[in-house]
Amino acid sequence: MNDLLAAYGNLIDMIFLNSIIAYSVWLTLSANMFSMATGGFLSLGAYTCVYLTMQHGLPFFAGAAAAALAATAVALILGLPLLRLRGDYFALATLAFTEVVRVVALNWESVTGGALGIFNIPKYTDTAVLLIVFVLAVYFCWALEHSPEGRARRSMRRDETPAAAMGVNIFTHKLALFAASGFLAGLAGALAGHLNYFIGPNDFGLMRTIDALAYPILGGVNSLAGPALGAAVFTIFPEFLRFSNQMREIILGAVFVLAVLLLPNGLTSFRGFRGSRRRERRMGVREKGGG
Amino acid sequence: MTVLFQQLVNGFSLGATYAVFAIGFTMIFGVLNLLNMAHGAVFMWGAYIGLACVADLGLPLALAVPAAFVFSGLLSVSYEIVIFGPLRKKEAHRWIGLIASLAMARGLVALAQMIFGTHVVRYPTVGLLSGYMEMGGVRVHTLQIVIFGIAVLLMGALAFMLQRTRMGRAIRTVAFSPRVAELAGISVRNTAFATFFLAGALAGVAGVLLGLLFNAVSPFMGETILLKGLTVVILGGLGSVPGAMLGGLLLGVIEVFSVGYVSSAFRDAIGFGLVFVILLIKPSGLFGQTEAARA
Amino acid sequence: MYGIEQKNAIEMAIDEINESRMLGDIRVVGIHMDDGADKAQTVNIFQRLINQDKVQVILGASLATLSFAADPIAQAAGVPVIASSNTAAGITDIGNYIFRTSPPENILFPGVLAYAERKYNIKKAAQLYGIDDQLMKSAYLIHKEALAGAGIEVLLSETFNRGDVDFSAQLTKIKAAGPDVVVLGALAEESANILYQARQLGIGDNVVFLGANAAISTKLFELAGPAANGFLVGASWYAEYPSPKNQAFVAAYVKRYGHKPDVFGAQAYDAAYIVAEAVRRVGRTDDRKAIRDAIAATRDFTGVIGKLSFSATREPIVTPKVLEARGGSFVPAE
Amino acid sequence: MNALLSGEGITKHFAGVTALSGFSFEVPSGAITGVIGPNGSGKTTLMNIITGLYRADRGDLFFDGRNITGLPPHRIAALGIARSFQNIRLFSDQTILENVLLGTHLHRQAGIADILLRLPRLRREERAAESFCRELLERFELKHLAEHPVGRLSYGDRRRVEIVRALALRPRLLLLDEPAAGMNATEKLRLAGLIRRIRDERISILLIDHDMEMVMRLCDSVTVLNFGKKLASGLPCEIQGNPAVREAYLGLES
Repeated sequence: MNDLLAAYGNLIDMIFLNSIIAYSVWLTLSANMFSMATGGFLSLGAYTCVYLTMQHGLPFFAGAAAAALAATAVALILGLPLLRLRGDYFALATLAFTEVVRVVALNWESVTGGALGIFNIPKYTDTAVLLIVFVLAVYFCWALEHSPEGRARRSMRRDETPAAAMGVNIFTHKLALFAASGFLAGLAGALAGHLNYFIGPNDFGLMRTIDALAYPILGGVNSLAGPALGAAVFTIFPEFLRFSNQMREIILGAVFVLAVLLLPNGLTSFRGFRGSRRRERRMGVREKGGG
Repeated sequence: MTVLFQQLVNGFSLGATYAVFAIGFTMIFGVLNLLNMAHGAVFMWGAYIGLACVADLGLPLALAVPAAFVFSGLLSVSYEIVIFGPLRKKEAHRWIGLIASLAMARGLVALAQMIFGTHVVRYPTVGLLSGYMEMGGVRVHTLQIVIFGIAVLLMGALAFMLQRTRMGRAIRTVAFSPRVAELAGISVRNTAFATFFLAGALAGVAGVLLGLLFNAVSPFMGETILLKGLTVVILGGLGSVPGAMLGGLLLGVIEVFSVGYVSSAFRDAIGFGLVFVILLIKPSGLFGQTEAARA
Repeated sequence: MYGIEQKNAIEMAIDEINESRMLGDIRVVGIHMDDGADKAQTVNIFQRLINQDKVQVILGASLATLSFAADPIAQAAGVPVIASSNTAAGITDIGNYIFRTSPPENILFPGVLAYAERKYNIKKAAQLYGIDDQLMKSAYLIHKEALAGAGIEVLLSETFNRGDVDFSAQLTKIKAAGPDVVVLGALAEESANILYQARQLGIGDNVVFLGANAAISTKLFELAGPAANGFLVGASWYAEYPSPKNQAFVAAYVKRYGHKPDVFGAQAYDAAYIVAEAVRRVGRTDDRKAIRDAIAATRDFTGVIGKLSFSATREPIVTPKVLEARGGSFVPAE
Repeated sequence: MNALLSGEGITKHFAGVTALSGFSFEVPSGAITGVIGPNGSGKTTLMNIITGLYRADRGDLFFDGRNITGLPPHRIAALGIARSFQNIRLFSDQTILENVLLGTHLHRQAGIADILLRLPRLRREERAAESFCRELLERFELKHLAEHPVGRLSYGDRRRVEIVRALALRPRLLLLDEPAAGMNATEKLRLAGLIRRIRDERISILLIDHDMEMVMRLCDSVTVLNFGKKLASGLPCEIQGNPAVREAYLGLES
């Protein structure tokens, strides 16, 4: 049993880490923002935390908090101008942000070590820490979802105009969610930085961002379980296809395309979209009714 | 001065391939409102098919280019059949198409690795094209001129087709509004096929051109150019064909000049930084139409 | 990318070792896992190999970035690791269970530079390297230090990114600066294209190009053609290295796989034999510590790359060779 | 009578087309005011300018004596101006109760701390909002449908749900954009009764429609829009007698 745990320990860690990232992405997707800034926030979080712990001797939790706050601040600054942009332009502008962060990381050698990366990073992130952050992230999203905020967000995802006419401040709302997404991604970055002894600028590029977007989309944006389910499937699946690099990519690509074609609302919609909605509604009503 | 002119030549020949690639990318967006992230994979397959014609079948280049054109066009149409068409029918959110096309691209890259190998390969040298002229220390290769010519020719043909032919009118009507098009008796489905075919065919030829020009064909070439294509369409305005042509040339020159006169280490940051600044100043791209015109 | 040749060479070595019954009744079983050049997946693999498959030795990983993430796991578990394609500085500093048969750039490059200085009159240099590639960035820093040590002025340092195929802007700038020597921190494919485009832009034969160890591949000649002539690199090995052992290796490899091995394949082949030799000396397979000590004690092992010993810091001690690209292959530069 | 909402010289162009040109109007307090005009006369543009979706090129809007020109939609809503949409815009994947609950959004006090720590205030507010909305639904005979998804409702019921949602905002002024569009005679009659009841609850109403009959039956005063300009305004009977209106508008009808 112990051996099994040791053999798959990193896999379990990665499932939790990717799930946290998936909830960060979900916060933006669920408000109709296709943000590709995730890679940039992860990178920012990882470098901030590793820099503070290794070069300034800060304890891990302080470094992680600083990383999360730094990413939040950047999200706020970035969101102010970018959230005015229409859907695809917003997506591409956030992608540009992620790429600029990567280039900066490649050149800012005193902090990031450039392409050489940073090695011999102390391993502070263990399964327990990841589990705690994962649970907190899920709770955060759950609490938001089951509150007036969640109702406002679901409404504006559906149609922004009537939501605004009912008094929902769309811009502030999106900015707050974008900042919250930055916070979670920054925190996840800090955890990733201290997970595998080494980080480099290419760890958090376009590919990482796209995978992160795929988790909640594969799992289902309409459900709170979607992001975690998508992240878990996406993380475990390649382990079964260890035999060949290229076949793995082909099978992964084909399975993903098939999955979204059959279940465009994500894996969590498997039992039929209507059924899950009824269940959610029942949950919501009980929640409100039970004092 | 010599260096400046040499850099301009470098920039234009690089930019021409960007432009041919980006035109299809922006067309699919303009007509069908889709971001097709598998456009880079078509580009890469086009380059390999062209190469296979030349190297394995021994065909002349003049036949390899049309072969790549047709093959890539059909491959691109397969995206519509496999991904975008069914998703449109299911009224799925457009992100799903975006992510699904990325998955498709990854699969196609892996398939190319299996078939063609992971290493970089090259087109055989064509004697006729390997010459160059030198004017005041600036070298312009025959190949660069030919490629620039092909690029301009393709762009001109596309512009003519869009403006003057029935199919072009159909494409422009669907771009204006799919509902209006259906009322006018235009099949959105067939127009989507035509758009994907043209877009893919141009990307495939761009792949051959880039492979010829820079002596390198690899399974990963599509990923690099996709990022460039995204930059180009923002420079030119999403959905604008003339914008993509100008934007492509512009990006080529910007890249070369940022290497030449700023720093090669920040070349990509300058490209993306520019995207950023442009979007902040003009939220629909440098040459983009206003929103009312697109809606 | 470079993993396949290593996998081939290792499998060939294992079959030979088992057939020759070099280890008596002990049979070597190889488990190959593809790391997909992905950090998290490599860590997964290391954990599984160590805890589930309970391997005695790990050969790999394919890229230095992966080793930095995964090797600490093996170090903590006390499983010896021998890398055969990591040339970045600092790999063996991870711990006393980490070895490599691939000589790092700082052992190879000074020899190349010294040769170039002897043969040509070089005073001014330009550097061109892949800024987002750990291996190439590492090579760049070593080249820079060596150039400074030799008192050669570096006029300019230019960079490119992974996936770039157009180097003309950088080369135009370099041409205008007029260096005597251009030092490349680039993989084989990139080096080939740089050489090709440099000649296209009219950078003449009077400018010498020096490259990194990772540029050694038959690909260089396929892509660059005659433009590769005169290109100088440092290596532990080249296919035509005339030792009988190497000639036998290359012949067997060509027979089995249909093409010549690359330098990483050669280094991987030797790594496999070093492990076998260590196990033979220990005489049992259930003691990783003893195997580690036996590997560390390797002195004057005769492999296909020549004589190899491990230093106190577990780096390979080999005779560096300066190679020159000439007529479609690398030949000793003299 | 004091004007609750008034506009002065409102002008709006769209890519060369003039939708509104120097339009002025007044909505008195406590009454039903109608704006009529043929399709394309600028009615919906006016509605969107009042609610902050569009910004007028020229002109000013005053609400309760305060200049509200150019405020964003949520600020307009916060002032007590609620609206319905011409092409009903309910959230079709939610239940009727959930739709109406969104109307209480502005009256929430619970902050992020209440939400994240699930403090009692959050539940108290949620309970209060829910009973308020259920009451509202009961008053408009929709209570039995509270848990139904919007998707299953009849057209007339959807209209009513949208109006109830707007009322949940507790507005002082309710803007109705062609509420009778697509309704049959019975539904129209029922709607007219509903609108009167709302007025009786001291909520002022601005009704925009091209349906002459509906407007004439309900409104206390009427303004006629034609090609973005005011053609006439006055009591319904005055408008009906106005020759210019008859020519421009009624002439088209007959």
